[in-house]
Amino acid sequence: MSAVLEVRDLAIALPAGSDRSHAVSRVSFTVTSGEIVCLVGESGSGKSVIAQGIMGLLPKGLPVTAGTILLEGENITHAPPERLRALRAARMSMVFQEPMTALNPVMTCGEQIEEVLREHAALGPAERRAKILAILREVSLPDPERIVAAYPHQLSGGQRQRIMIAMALVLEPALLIADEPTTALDVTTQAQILRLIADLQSRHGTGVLFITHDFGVVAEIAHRVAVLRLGELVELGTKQDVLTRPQHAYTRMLIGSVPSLRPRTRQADANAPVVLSTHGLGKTYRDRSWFGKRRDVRAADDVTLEIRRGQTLGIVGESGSGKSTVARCVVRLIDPTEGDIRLSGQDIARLGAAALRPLRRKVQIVFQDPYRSLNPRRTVEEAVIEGPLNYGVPRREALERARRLMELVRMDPAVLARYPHQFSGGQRQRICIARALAMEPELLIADEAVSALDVSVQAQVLELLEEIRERLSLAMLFITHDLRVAAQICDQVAVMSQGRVVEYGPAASVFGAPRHEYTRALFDAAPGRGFEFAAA
Amino acid sequence: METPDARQYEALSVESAAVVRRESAWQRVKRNWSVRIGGAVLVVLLLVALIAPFLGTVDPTLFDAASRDLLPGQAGEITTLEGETVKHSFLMGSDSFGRDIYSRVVYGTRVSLIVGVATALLALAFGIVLGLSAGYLRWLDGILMRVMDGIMAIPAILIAISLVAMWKGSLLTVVIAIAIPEIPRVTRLVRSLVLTIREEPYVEAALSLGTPTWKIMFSHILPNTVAPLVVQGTYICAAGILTEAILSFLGVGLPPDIPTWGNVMAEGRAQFNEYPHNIFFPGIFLAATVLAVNILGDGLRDTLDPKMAKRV
Amino acid sequence: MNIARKFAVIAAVTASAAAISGLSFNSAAQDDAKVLRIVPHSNLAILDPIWTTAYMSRNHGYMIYDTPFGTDEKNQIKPQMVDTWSVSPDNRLWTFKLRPGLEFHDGKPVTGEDVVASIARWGKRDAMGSALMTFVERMDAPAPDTFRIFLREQCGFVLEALGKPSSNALFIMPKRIADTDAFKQIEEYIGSGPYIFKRDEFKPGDKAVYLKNTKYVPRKEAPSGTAGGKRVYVDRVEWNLALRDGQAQVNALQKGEVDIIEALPFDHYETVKKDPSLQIPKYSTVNLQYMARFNHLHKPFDNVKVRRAVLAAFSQEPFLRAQVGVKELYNVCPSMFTCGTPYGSPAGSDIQSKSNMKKAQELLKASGYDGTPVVVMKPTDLAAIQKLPDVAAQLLRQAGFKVDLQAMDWQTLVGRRAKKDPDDKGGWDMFLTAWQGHDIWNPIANAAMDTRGEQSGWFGWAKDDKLVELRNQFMRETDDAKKKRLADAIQTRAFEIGTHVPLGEYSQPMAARKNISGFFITNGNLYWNLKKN
Amino acid sequence: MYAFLARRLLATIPVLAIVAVLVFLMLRLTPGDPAAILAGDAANTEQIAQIRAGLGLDRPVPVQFMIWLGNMLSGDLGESFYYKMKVTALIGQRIEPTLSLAALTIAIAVLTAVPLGVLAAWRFGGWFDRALMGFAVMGFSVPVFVLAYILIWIVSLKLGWLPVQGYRRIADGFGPWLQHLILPSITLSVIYIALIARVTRASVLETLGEDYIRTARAKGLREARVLVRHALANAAVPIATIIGIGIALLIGGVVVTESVYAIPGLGRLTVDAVLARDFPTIQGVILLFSLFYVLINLLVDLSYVILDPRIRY
Repeated sequence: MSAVLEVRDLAIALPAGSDRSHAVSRVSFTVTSGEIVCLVGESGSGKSVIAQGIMGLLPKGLPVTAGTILLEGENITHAPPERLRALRAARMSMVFQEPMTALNPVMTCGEQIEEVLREHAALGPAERRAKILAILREVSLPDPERIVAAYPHQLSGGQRQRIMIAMALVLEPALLIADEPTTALDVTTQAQILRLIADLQSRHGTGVLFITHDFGVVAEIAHRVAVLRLGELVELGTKQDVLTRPQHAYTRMLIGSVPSLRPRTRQADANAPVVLSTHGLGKTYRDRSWFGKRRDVRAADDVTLEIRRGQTLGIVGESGSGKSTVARCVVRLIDPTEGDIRLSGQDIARLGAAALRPLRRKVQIVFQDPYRSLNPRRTVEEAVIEGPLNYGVPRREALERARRLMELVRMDPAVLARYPHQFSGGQRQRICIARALAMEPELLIADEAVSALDVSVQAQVLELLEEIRERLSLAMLFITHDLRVAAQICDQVAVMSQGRVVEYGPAASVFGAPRHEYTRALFDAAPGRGFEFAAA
Repeated sequence: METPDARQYEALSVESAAVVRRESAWQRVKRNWSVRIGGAVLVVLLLVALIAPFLGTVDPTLFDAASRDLLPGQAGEITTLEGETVKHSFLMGSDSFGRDIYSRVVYGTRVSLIVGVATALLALAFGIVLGLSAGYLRWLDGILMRVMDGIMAIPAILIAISLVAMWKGSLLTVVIAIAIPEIPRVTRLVRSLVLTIREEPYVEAALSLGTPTWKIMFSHILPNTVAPLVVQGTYICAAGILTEAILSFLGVGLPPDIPTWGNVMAEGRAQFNEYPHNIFFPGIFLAATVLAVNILGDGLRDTLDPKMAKRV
Repeated sequence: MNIARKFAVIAAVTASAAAISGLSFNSAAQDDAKVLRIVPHSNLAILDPIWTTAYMSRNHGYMIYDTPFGTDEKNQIKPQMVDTWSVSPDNRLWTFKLRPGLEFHDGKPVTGEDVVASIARWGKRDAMGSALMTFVERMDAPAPDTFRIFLREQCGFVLEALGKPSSNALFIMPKRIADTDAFKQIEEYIGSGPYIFKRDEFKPGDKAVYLKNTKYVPRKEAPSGTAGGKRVYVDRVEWNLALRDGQAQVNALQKGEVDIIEALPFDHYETVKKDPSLQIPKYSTVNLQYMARFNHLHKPFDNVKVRRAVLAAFSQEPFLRAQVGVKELYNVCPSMFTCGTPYGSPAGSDIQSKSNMKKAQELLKASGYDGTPVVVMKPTDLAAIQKLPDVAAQLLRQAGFKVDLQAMDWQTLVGRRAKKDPDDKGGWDMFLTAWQGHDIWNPIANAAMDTRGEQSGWFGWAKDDKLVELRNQFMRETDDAKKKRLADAIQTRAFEIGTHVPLGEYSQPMAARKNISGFFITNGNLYWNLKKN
Repeated sequence: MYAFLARRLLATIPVLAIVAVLVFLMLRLTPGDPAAILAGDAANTEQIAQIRAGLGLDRPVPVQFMIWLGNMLSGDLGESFYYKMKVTALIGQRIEPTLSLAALTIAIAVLTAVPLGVLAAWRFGGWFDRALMGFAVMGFSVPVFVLAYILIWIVSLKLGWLPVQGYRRIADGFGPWLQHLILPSITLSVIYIALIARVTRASVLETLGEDYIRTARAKGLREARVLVRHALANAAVPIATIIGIGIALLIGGVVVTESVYAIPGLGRLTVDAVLARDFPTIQGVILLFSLFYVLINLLVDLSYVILDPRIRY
């Protein structure tokens, strides 16, 4: 076992004026052939910077200021660009997070792989083609002939990531750097890709540096784990050691924040009044054009759900399953095409704007993207009091309420005068929650409200939501793709697939004994499901 | 095992958010060199326009046939409206009427700035109203945008030439004629901004907060169109100043007795080979002004609306 | 690829490379020495010189048509198509015999009937022609080479009319074309003149092409004005109608891309004079006259005292100096008729010529002028008169008028001056223009002196019965001395009532390459007798 | 695809109809009397009225519009008031110079601007980038006629390399044609070089920040290939768009350039027609330009399909 990659005391500077002087400093680790080393850290920890540093792809503003990088014993820290170029793809390759954007959309997949061969190998066209088809088969892509001629947008996310992997491995490099390669994928696809990487790695003896923020993935794939915090390596060890016996407080905190897949048990009052129910709810998008074929897309179909006061209904599903469509229908941001939505008994599915207005107050929503949920031109105060003012609450009272709410979401009321750009994602999400609560709603919808947050922040926001639900006896509709999150917060769970609810029931029974095949597949795919993390 | 305090780390992540924390737009604008240079030149020009009578100028319409075609710096005489003949030094020479080019250029600053700014304001005002209507009232959208397509399809300069040629050439008509072809462009910009912004989660949030449509338009959507519109406004302003000069050059601009740079150049072009200063001086002022406005616009774009670079 | 073809390709490449580099500059021009390239003073749009008075159409007419009589450089009427003629003792029957060898471009001979039809059509359009027609009883053509005019009473200007050199000159067309309604434009351009119009090469706004009429038989006399022999020494004349920017015209002339600029902008006079490869040929003895015209229908110029104040304010020198600038090209002329022609005289002109601004201010104060703004129309696209309105505005202001100087292109001005509406409804008070000497050199031709009020043939609609009467007498008079006295009286009266303001005379320089010779006094723009070496 | 084409072609009809109505109204509801202009200097009021009747201008505006519309639908743009020629024939005479000028200008502009823009993006922030962007802003700021005079003065008069004015038909030989056209085209192309270079730079700059560029570099590709095959190819759609807009805007520049260089093209025709109130000609030319604009837009839209395989109609 030789060291494919050796990083010693690496330091990479940040541009002047940043909040810290170095993106990473004093980072040392090795990757030996046939080994998967996971580099774990939250956003801003510098893990991607390390990957780029190794590849020699750092932007100008981020120079390597100290340390050495050895690739198969060769010092490439300050190697000339030509040398680095020759090594890339041939000896070290990289796979990126977003397979859609990482592939050139205007070139066929075949061309993009061929480019690597043209650049680094002296092969004839026929040989190149044979090699391309071979690698496509190796990454288990069906019908390689067709794939070669296909453009990236004609493939699914998983297929695209396979193309990326094929491209990275076609020259059998010694080192593969995978930078969050599964983050953008659905959980079932993620499982397949992880398996593929592990397979190929063991078959070819490649050394893999795997970058991720997801401890489930770490548990799934890593041999060794390195934990980064604000550019510094705080812990390095085997998977078992780090995940079950974390030494550093930060690691402990992170691992403690990973929600458990085991559903929390809480006695739900089956007789609490129903706040919202949908019956046969459906939404069909109609693509109309003058001459083109008419295409109907059924985003939601026959969705029947109910939420009781003080309880949380989770809708779980992969992207495109229709879960957000349901949420948006319930808030009436879009108009359902069929079925009804009963809010405290009244059907609001087809109410006109005027009739709907008084009822809007009762249902509030928190969106996924904390950066786009607040109007950048309005202060926090204006955002929080806007709703109450709309419903005739006097300004002074609304302000008073806003201050109380800021405390409720654990923020200093003094920040009310500030603008959204002065806050972090977690803080913004708190503000959004306060804004929703200012309406004194009966139902709070969280549409992937914690998905964009780092795991530690996610844990806090989840905790906050739970606390608020309890204190205010709110009904909550919680939309998420993350089974772990759902397990922690939901009383009832609805699993959606292709617009339909395939399984619906109390969280304990859905998680404990999934009946539907799809649900089972989903659970099987959850990374690190068999792994017991150190308890928080 | 001790329980790590999560809150302590929330504080940490606030700090790291500072990496991406943006300064306020105004701070960024103020620090931008393009804005500083462009703005400074414009301030100087504005001053020149305001204090034109005190800059050693004479009435720019006055002429004296005895002082025809003087070279820059030559002295000559000029007859006032009262019939007095006074000595005058022609800093930038005189034209073939015997008018003082320096005075005409300095006074021309007024007209050019007014034309540029008025054109931009007019185009923006109409564009905003029409664009908001098209973006928000779907029933109006189709017909309105078809009309806009129609106007866009007519070459702008031909609209301007036709309108000015057929109406009496005055400041108002010139401004209107230059502004009309710009309106569809602003309308399209506003409409596309509205269509984008209305999909933003914060607009949806406002909707679920029960905010009435008009209020959403004015307090959520409109303020977020300001940055691109300001940038667009500067480009219209620059284009307006240039178009005015071109109209004057083609002989369908402001009345030639109104001193504008375009008029001075249009009259001077007949003698370009012999007396290039007739075109040179107003040309420098025109190019400098348009340049300053463009640079200002680029600076604003870079700071306020970086995505706009592609739209030009 | 065989050798020949290869060679051809190489040759073509070399040739085009050479052409691009500018070495073989005139390689494309066919037989340059036989082509005369002229930049006319304006655009040629209307090809019917009877239908319009536009000088461009007249010049076009002289290229392809011939006239029964011509006016020579001394302003004498001389026969052109006519060989001999006779007048009956009572001066009422005029008999003309055409000279032999006249032939239209379509090969048909010119007959008396063609002439009669042409006179009839011309008589419906031309000012002098229609004046003549009021005398004509009938016309006929008793023989193919003869035509006769029967008058009701004797008429003093039969030959002057038939030999009228300027718009509308009497161009002779084939009868079938001359029979076209006088108010519709003709659609065939067949004349018997020295050039043949190349219709398929005519591109309005681009170029007009004329080929030498090889069958044309010129008169024996030397060319003089529109009279004399029209000999052609080039194969082809091209009018460049696209080149309208003054500087560009001079550039093109200096580079030899054109041979003649018909109307050299005054600004470039000195440049051309200094250039050894260029010349400024003398082609005219009769100058042009600038004129300011009042609108007599509305305030303030419906008041004769106000008009006289303007006469006093408008001394000619400022106008000439500003507009022309070149001393040798202009002269002050206190006459409403062209100075240097028979009726040119200072009679009655003191109000303008011996006046000054102070006098004007006093006259205006005394006139009861109430401050009504004077709308002065200024054309922006005619270099030859563009500066006059600015001078007028400045002088009017100095005299105490309020002035509204309105700029527009000449075409708009032409449209607007036909309006009789008051100022606030799109009317006007004053415009300024230029006339070729021959068009104003006597009281009949001078349209500004037609004072029949709204029936007048020209814009401004001056009304004065006494002047109408004097003019009628002049028309009937045949005695030259009496005519002269009547002309003086007419001018005196015109100054008294302020029909218009003459603003002095200038000569419009023409510029040509040195290698063009054969210029003669034409008092217009005529392109025969020219040689290119 | 064909459905798209058919739909787009159909969609041009209302646009052209709107143009037709707008132009017609603009002309008829403004002062200026073509009859008076035609009548010449010495015509009196009655004669002008007669001419007006002859042109059909005495009829109510809606009637005039219907007549014109009817004729237009049968392919007849009417007869020029001023030149007494079919407008279609008139346009036919003038279209070659304008198309030549436009084509050469665009060719020069694209061939210069795109490489410059790519280089500037590649060297973002460097001296070349700054110089090019400086030039680009200058290009926007100098009026085309000033540039024309300066170029004529230097290139034609002082150096004597090229003719100062005029146009030669391409049928008279390619050499003379190019010789007469090159200076006007360069004059006119400056602003488009500025425009296209800016957009190319901005688009390439944006694509250079994309993930697939990182991928391409991680693949060890040469910089030239990264720039052309990956960055430029992906920036092609906005560049094509701006070239399309540029062609449409070109018309305005053509008017001025044709005036200065005495090129008998459609631009000059329009200015002359406007000045002469030659309504049929103005209407005809503007309709033609609008049609041209619409077709260019259509072509640009179609080019997207070639430039970006994700776009399907």
